[in-house]
Amino acid sequence: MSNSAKTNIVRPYGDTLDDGRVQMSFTLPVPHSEEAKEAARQLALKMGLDDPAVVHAAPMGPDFTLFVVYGQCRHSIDMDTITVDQPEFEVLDKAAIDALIADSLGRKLVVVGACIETDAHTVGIDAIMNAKGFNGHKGLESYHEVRAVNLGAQVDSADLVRRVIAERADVLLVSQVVTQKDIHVVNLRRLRQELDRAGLGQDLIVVAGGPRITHELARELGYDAGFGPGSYAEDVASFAMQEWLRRHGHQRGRQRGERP
Amino acid sequence: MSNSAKTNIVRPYGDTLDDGRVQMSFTLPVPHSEEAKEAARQLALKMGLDDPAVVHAAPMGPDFTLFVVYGQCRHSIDMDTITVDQPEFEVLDKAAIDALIADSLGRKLVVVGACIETDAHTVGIDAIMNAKGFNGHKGLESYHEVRAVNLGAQVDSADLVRRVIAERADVLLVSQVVTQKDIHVVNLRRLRQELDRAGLGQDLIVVAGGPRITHELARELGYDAGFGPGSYAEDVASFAMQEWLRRHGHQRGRQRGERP
Amino acid sequence: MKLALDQSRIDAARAAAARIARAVHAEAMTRTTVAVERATLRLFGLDGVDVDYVPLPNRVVDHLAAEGLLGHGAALPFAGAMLEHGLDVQALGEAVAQGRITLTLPRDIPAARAKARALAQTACARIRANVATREDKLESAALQRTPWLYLIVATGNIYEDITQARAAAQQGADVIAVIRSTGQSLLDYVPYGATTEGFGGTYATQENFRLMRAALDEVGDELGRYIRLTNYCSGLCMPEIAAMGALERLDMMLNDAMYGIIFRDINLQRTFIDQFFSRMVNAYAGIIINTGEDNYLTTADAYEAAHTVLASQLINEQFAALSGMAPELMGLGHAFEINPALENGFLWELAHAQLVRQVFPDAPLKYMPPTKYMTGNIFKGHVQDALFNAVGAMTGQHIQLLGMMTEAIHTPFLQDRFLGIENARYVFDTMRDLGEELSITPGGRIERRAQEVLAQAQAMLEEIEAIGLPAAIGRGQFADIARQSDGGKGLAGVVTRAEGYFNPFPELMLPESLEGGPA
Amino acid sequence: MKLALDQSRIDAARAAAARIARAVHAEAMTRTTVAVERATLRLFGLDGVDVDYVPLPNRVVDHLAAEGLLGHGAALPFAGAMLEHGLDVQALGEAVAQGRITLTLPRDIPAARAKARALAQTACARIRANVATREDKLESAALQRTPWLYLIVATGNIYEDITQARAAAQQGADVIAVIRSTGQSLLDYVPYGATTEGFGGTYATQENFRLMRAALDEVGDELGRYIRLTNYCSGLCMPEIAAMGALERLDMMLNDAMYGIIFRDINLQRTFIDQFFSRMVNAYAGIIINTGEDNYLTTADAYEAAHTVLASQLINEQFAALSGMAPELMGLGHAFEINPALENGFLWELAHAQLVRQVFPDAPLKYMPPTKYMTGNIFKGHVQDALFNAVGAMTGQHIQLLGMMTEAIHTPFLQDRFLGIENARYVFDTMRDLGEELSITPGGRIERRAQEVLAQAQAMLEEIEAIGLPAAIGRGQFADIARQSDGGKGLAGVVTRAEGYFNPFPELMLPESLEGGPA
Ligand code: B12
Ligand code: B12
Ligand SMILES: Cc1ncc(COP(=O)(O)O)c(C=O)c1O
Ligand SMILES: Cc1ncc(COP(=O)(O)O)c(C=O)c1O
Repeated sequence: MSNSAKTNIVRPYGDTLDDGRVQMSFTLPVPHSEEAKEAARQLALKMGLDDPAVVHAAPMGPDFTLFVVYGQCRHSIDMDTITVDQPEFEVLDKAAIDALIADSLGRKLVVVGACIETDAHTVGIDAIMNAKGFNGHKGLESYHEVRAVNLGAQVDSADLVRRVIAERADVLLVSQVVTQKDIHVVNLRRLRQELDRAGLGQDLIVVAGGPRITHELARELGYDAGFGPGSYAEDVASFAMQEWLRRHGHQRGRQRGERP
Repeated sequence: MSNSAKTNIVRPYGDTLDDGRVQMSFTLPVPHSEEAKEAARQLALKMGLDDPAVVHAAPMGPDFTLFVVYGQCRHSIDMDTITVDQPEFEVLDKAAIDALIADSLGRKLVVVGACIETDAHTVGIDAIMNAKGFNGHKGLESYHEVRAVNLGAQVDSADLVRRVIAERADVLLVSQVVTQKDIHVVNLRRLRQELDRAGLGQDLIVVAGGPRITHELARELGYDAGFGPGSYAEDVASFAMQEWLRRHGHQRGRQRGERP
Repeated sequence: MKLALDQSRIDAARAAAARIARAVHAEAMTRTTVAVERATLRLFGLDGVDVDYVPLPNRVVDHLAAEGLLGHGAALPFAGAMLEHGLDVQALGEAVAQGRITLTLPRDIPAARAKARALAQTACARIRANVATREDKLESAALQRTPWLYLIVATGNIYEDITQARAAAQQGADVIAVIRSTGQSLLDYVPYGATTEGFGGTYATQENFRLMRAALDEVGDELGRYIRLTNYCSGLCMPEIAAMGALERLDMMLNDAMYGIIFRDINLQRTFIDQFFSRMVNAYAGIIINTGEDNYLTTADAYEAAHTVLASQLINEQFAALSGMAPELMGLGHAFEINPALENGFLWELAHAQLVRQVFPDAPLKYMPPTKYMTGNIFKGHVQDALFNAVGAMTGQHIQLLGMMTEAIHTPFLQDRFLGIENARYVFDTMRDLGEELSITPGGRIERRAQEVLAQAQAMLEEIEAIGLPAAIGRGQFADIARQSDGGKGLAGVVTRAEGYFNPFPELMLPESLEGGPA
Repeated sequence: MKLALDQSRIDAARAAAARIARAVHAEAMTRTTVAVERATLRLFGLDGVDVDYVPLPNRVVDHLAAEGLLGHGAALPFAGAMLEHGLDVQALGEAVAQGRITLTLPRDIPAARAKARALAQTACARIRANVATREDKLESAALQRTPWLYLIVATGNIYEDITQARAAAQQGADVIAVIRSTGQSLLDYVPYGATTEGFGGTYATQENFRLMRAALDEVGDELGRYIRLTNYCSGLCMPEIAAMGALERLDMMLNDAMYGIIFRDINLQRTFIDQFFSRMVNAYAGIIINTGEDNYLTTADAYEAAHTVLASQLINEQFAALSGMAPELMGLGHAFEINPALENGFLWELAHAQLVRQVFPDAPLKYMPPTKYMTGNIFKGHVQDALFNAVGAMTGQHIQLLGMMTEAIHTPFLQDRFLGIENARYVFDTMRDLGEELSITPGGRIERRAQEVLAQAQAMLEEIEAIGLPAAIGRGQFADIARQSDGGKGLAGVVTRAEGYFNPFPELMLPESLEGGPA
C-alpha cells in the first residue's frame, strides 16, 4: 500500500482506501418484516456503520430473521498503538533445542501433556507431543533430549498433578478445545488451583494451548504461556527451554516469537 | 419467540436469547501479522462487540489481510421505536385496479417508464411495465385501463421530460440500478430538476425504483414513492391510483402496503 | 452411477466381520453390566432420583452389587421383592434406596420370573405403541425425500434447544439431533429432569427426551411433516439411554460398537456387553442407529484410513445383526473428511461414498460433513459443505448430517443451521437426478480407488479375525488410537453372569432366529 | 465426459451461420464508419486531445466528414497531407484540429497510398513486437493450467484498480479485466489520459491501458507468471479500442458482433462494420476476444433461451473468421445462469457447457458465472459460484470468469475477489480429473437436453438465414430485445465508401485467403 506509508491509521478496505466497508450477518429474534429490516439497519448504525444497507433479509421460521448488512465503518485503528502480548522466545529447530537441553540440563527435559477434565480433543496435544507431529513438524516424542509423557484425553486435574509430581516434570502442557460457556476457563482455573495446592508454583513451567487460547488469556489464568492454532512442537519447546534458562539464571537473546 | 413477548428490546441472537452474536468480515490494508489480528479485534471492540474472536485471518497478497470475526454485540434495538417510512396504499389486484381507473378517470391511465441516463438495466422496469411481468405477476402493459409506454434503457432526462409531456402521462416510473459512487442519486436529482423546470411538479405522479431505492430515499429526492426489490406491477399501480385519487380529492381506506 | 466391484471380496470381508463379531459376542454373553441391569429396571418403569440426585436405578443396582447378587441380574431379585412386599416398581425402588428393603434372590424363582416377564411385556407394549404412533404419523405426513436433512442442536439448554429445533424444522430439517454435553458419556448414571446447563451439548435425560419429542411432534403437526429425533446411545449408560429412547419415541440413536472404547476410553468388555443390549432395544423400538466411523477420520487421515471405515462398518453391521437389527435400521456412518487441498480429493470422496452405498444397499447410510478441515474461514467452509452435499446427492446417501460453516468455531447458531439447510436444499434439488445421469468411467481413477479401499478393508478384517478384535483395537487399528481390554473406564461395572442369570428382554425383543431370542 | 451429438446438425448449423455472416459482411464492406477511420488514424500514431479535451482522431475525422471526404477513408487524405506539408502524424493532426490545414483528396494518390502503407507497416511492426513480447513472457512464465482464473476490477479509479489487480494477481488471478465505466460505450470518442472517476467501472483510455499493463507486467515478473489484461472492445468506439489494445499489448477484449446492438442500442449497421475492423486488429494482435452471449441470459431465461446462445456463438465464430481470426482466439462466451430453484438445473448447465465445449473444440471458451440469480445472500451466492466452478472443472472450460458472492450488491471488493479465487482453486483442484472419470449416461436427461438445444439452435439459424440477421434482431430473437436496422445510436457515423476508398490495414492484417487481404 503506497498510500498507507503516510499514516498508520487504518480503516476497513472495500475497494478504495479508507472506504471503511465491512460485511455483517446476524439474526434478530423477530419476524421478517420491513420493521425488522429497519431494526437491523439501526443496529448497524449503532455499531458505527454509516450508510448501512440491509442487502438480505430472510425469514428463518416465523420467529427469526437473518440479515446480511454492508456498511461503512466510522472507526479506525492506529497501528502504532497496537501491541500484542506474545510469549517471548526465539524459535529454534529441533537439533538446536536438543543441543540446548543437553548443554544446560545434562539430562532429558521431562514434558507431561494432557487434555484435561471433560475435554477429549487430543488431536491438538498429540500434534505437539506425539512423534508424528503435525504438518511435517515432528512432535516432542521424537526429540532426543525430551522425555514426553502424553496422558491423552479427559485427564482429571488432581490425577494430572499427581502424575506431574511422579514424573518430576519440568514442563506441563495442557490442551483445551471445547470453550462453550467458557468451560475451558473453568477447567484451566481448576488445574491452576490444584497445581498451587501441590506447591508446583515455582519450578514447573505450565503452558496452555488450544484453538481459542491466547497468550493473554493463559497469562491471566496464571499460566506461563498460551499457544493458539498453528503452533508446533518447536515453538513450545523453544519457549519452554528459554523460560527454563531464564528461571535458572541463564541469559539468551530474547526475541518475539515468529513462525519460520 | 415466547420470551420476547415480555419486552420489545431485541439483540442479535446466536443460539441463546440476547447473546448478541454477530458475524463480521472485512479487510484491513495491512500485512498479515499478529498485530493485524489485534487491530481487527480492537476494531470489533470499537463497534461495540464484546469478546470479539478473530476466527480467521488470511493474507491477501503482501498488503492486505482478510478477517472473519465473531463477537457479542452490546447494542440493542427497541422494536417499539421502529417506524418505517413506506408508501401508503392498499394492494389491489389487476382487476380491481382496472375497475378503479375506469370508475375514476373514465379513460386510460398513462404510465411512462424509463431507465434513465447511463443506466441500461431494464430488467427491473420491464418487470413492472411489460405485459410478461415478473414472477407470475403481469406487468402494466397487460392492464386494460393502462397505457404503458416503456422507453427502455439509457433515456436522457431532458428527452424523458419531453416525452412525458407529449404522452400526457399521469405517472412516470424511473428505474435506477447502478449505484456506484451514488450515481443513482445524481441521476434522480437531475431528472427531478428537469421535471420541475418543465413545471411537472403538480399533477404528475413520479415513482422511482431499483434494488437500492428505498421509499425514504425517493422522498428525499422529491419523488412521490420509492420501490425496492420484490416490487410488482400491482404495487406500483395501486399506489399510483390511490395517490391520484388523493390528489383529486377522493377518499379511500389507507393502509400500509403489504405484499400478498 | 455404479462401481464395478468384486462381489466375492465383499462377501469375504463380510464373512470375516461376522466371525469377528460372533467371537466377541460369545464372550460378552457370559457377562452383564451395571448399565444393562439399570436399563432393565428403567424398562420396568423405575425412574426418579434420591435426595442426593442419584437415580434410583443406580441405587438399586449398586445395592444388588453390594449384596453380591448382580451376577443373577436385577430382574429376578427385583420382581421377586415386588411380589414379596406387594409394592409397585417405583415404591420398591424407593424403599431399597432408603434402605428399608434389602433385595435377595427370590425364593419362588418361577413366580419372580413370571412377574419380570409381565413387567417386560408392559414395557414392550409401550414401545410397540410408540412404534405404531411413529408409523401413523409417518403415514399421514408428507413424503420425505432422501437424503433426510439431519441437523444438530447443542445449546446446552433444553428450552433453547427446543427453540432452535423448532426453527430448524420450520426451515426444512427432517431430523433433529440433540448433542450431549461434553463428558456425559463418562458419567455412570443418567442425569434427571429438564436441564439447562450443558457444555457443547445438552444432557441426555428422559425428561429432556420427552420435552423435545413433544416439541417436535407439535411443530411437525403444524408443518404436516414428521420430524425425527436423535440422541446419543453411547458412553457408560448406553443401555439405559436405549431404554429411555425406546420409551420416549426417539427415532435414531448414535450407537456404535466401538466408539466408546476408542474415543471415550471406556472399557472394551463393558462396551461390547452394553452395545448388544442397547441395540436390541433400539431394534425393537424401530430406532435407526448411527454408527460413528466418521470419527476415525478426525484423528486418522481420511485418505489413508478410508478402509478402516469400511471394515468398521462391516463389524458394526454384524454386531447389529446379532442384536436382531434389520439392515433398514443400520445407519452406518461415514464422512467427507479428505483434506480439501488434496488434488482430486473430490474423486476419492465420490469413490468412497459410492463404495459404501453399494456394499450396504439396504442401510440408511449416514453421511457426515467435513469437520476436521473446516476452519474459521466460514466462506470456504460453506463451499466444502456444498461439495459434501454434492457427493451426497450423486451417490444417493440416505441421511445427510448437514455441515455448518462455523464448524471450527462454535456449536451451531440458528443462522448457521438455516444457511446449512439452504445449501443442502439447493444442491440436492439442482442435482436431483445427477447420479443417474453420470456413469463412472470403467477402470478409471474413481473405480480403482474404490477397489483398492475394498481390498484393504478385506485384508484388514482377515487380519483382525486372526488376532481377534480386542487385540486389533489394542494395536490402534482404528483411528490410530490403541485401547487395551482391561483399560479404560467402567470395567468395575462388568459382572460375570451367575448360574440362573435372567433378563426377560432378549426373549421378548430378539427375533427367533437369534441366540437368546424366543425358543 | 462426452455427449453423443449428431455431427451433421453441427455442420448444418455452422454452414447456416456462415451464410448469415457472409450476407451481413458483404453489405458492411460497402461502407465505413467514423470509428473505423479514427482507429486508422490512431494506428498511424495520432493521439492526444485538443483544448476542449476532444481527441484529435475525432477532430480529424469530423473535419473529413465536414469536407465530404470520409467516404474515401481517412488514410489517403491524411497521408497525402503529411507528404504535402512535410508534417509528422501528430503535428498534422494538431494543425487540422487548429484549423490551420484543410485536408483534401491527395493529388498524388499512389504516393499517398504508399505513405499510408508505410504508416500502417510501422503500426503493424509495433503490434508484432507486442505479440513477440507476450510470447517471450509466456514462455518464461510458469505454465498456466486451464481454466484461467479471470477476475474483474471495477473501482472507477485506475490507480485503485491497479492496487486491486496486483492483489488479485498475488492471490492467483490469471486474467484481469478492467471493467468500463457505465455509459462509456455510448461515447463517440475515447476519453484521454489516466482517469479516476468512473461509475461501476473505469474509463478505457490508452493511458489507463498502459498503466495497467505495466503494473501487471511488474507483478507478473515478481510472481513468475504472465497476467493477461482484458478490456472492452465494444460500443461506439470499438475499432479505436481495438487499436489501442493492440498498441498497448492487451491480451483479451470483450468483443461481440451483436452485443452493442442489443444491449446498448447501438445502430446495427454501424456495429457490423465496426466489429469487422476491430476483430481484424484483435486477430492480428493475438488478442483473444470474449463474446457476450452470457448477456442474453440476463434478460431471457437461461433454460428457455439456451439455444440462442449457441446460435449466436456460431454467428460470432463466422464473423470472427471473416476478420481473419483463428479459432484459438475465439473466446466464445456462455454462462451458468439457470434459476437455482429449478430442479435438475445443474444437469442442464452441465449439458450446455459440454455441448459448447464439443461444438467449439479449439476455442478458448469463456464461461461466465451466475449473475442474474445472485442475491444479497452472499452465503448462498458463494455456493452458486462453487457449482458454477464445478461445471467449469467437469467440462474443461478454458477461461473461467470467477463469480463474486457480492454480485447483486456492489462491484467486487478486494476480499470478494480473494474469496472467489479461493473458491475456484479449491473446486478445480479437488475436481481436477473428474471430467475424465465420469461419463454421461447415453440417452439420459443430460444428453437429450444437449441434443435438444443443438437442434433448436440449428432451426433458429436456418430461420435467421431465411430472413437475414437484421430482420432476426428486429424480431427480438436474441435476449428478447428487438432492434431495428435504422434505429439506435451512431447511424450518423456510417458512411458509404466512395469509389477509391482506401484503408491500408486489411491488406496487412488479413490472411491471404480472405477478401480484402493481400492479393
Ligand atoms: C476432531 C474433533 C472431535 C473429535 C476429537 C477426536 C480426538 N481424539 O481429538 C471427536 C469426534 C471425538 C469430537 C467430539 C466432540 N466435539 Co469436537 N471437534 C473436532 C474438530 C472437528 C477438530 C478439532 C481438531 O482436531 N483440530 C485439529 C488440531 C490439530 O487443532 P487444535 O486442537 O486447535 O490444536 C492446535 C493448536 O490449537 C495448538 N494446541 C492445541 N492444544 C495445545 C496444547 C498446548 C500445550 C500447545 C502448546 C498447543 C496446543 O496446537 C495444535 C497444532 O497446531 C473440531 C472442529 C474444528 N474443525 O476445529 C470440533 C469441535 C472442537 N468439537 C466440538 C464439540 C462441541 C465436541 C463435542 C462436545 C460434541 C458432543 N457434544 O458430542 C464432542 C465431545 C468431545 C469431548 N468430550 O471433548 C466443538 C467445540 C465448540 C466450542 N468452541 O466449544 C467444535 C469446535 C465443533 C463445533 N463447532 O461444534 N470432536
Ligand atoms: C442483468 C444485469 C446486467 C445486464 C442488464 C441487461 C438489461 N437489459 O437490463 C447487462 C449485462 C447489460 C449489465 C451490464 C452492466 N452492469 Co449489470 N447487472 C445485472 C444483474 C446481474 C441483474 C440485474 C437484474 O436484472 N435484476 C433483476 C431485476 C428484476 O431486479 P431489479 O432491477 O432490482 O428490479 C426489481 C426492483 O428493484 C423493482 N424496480 C426496479 N426498477 C424499478 C422502477 C420502478 C419505477 C419500480 C416501481 C420498481 C422498480 O422492481 C423490480 C422487480 O421486482 C446485476 C447483479 C444482480 N444479480 O443484481 C448486475 C449489476 C446491477 N450490474 C452492475 C454493473 C456495474 C453493470 C455495468 C456498469 C458493468 C460494466 N461496467 O460493464 C454494465 C453497464 C450497464 C449500464 N450501462 O447500466 C452492478 C451495479 C453495481 C452497483 N451497485 O452500482 C451489478 C450489481 C453487478 C455488480 N455486482 O457489479 N448488467
Ligand atoms: C457413536 C457416537 N457416540 C457418541 C458420540 C458423542 O460423544 P459423547 O460420547 O461424548 O456423547 C459420537 C460423536 O459424534 C458418536 O459418533
Ligand atoms: C461483449 C461485451 N461488450 C461490452 C460489455 C460491457 O458493457 P459496455 O458496453 O457498457 O462497456 C459486455 C458486458 O459484459 C459485453 O459482454
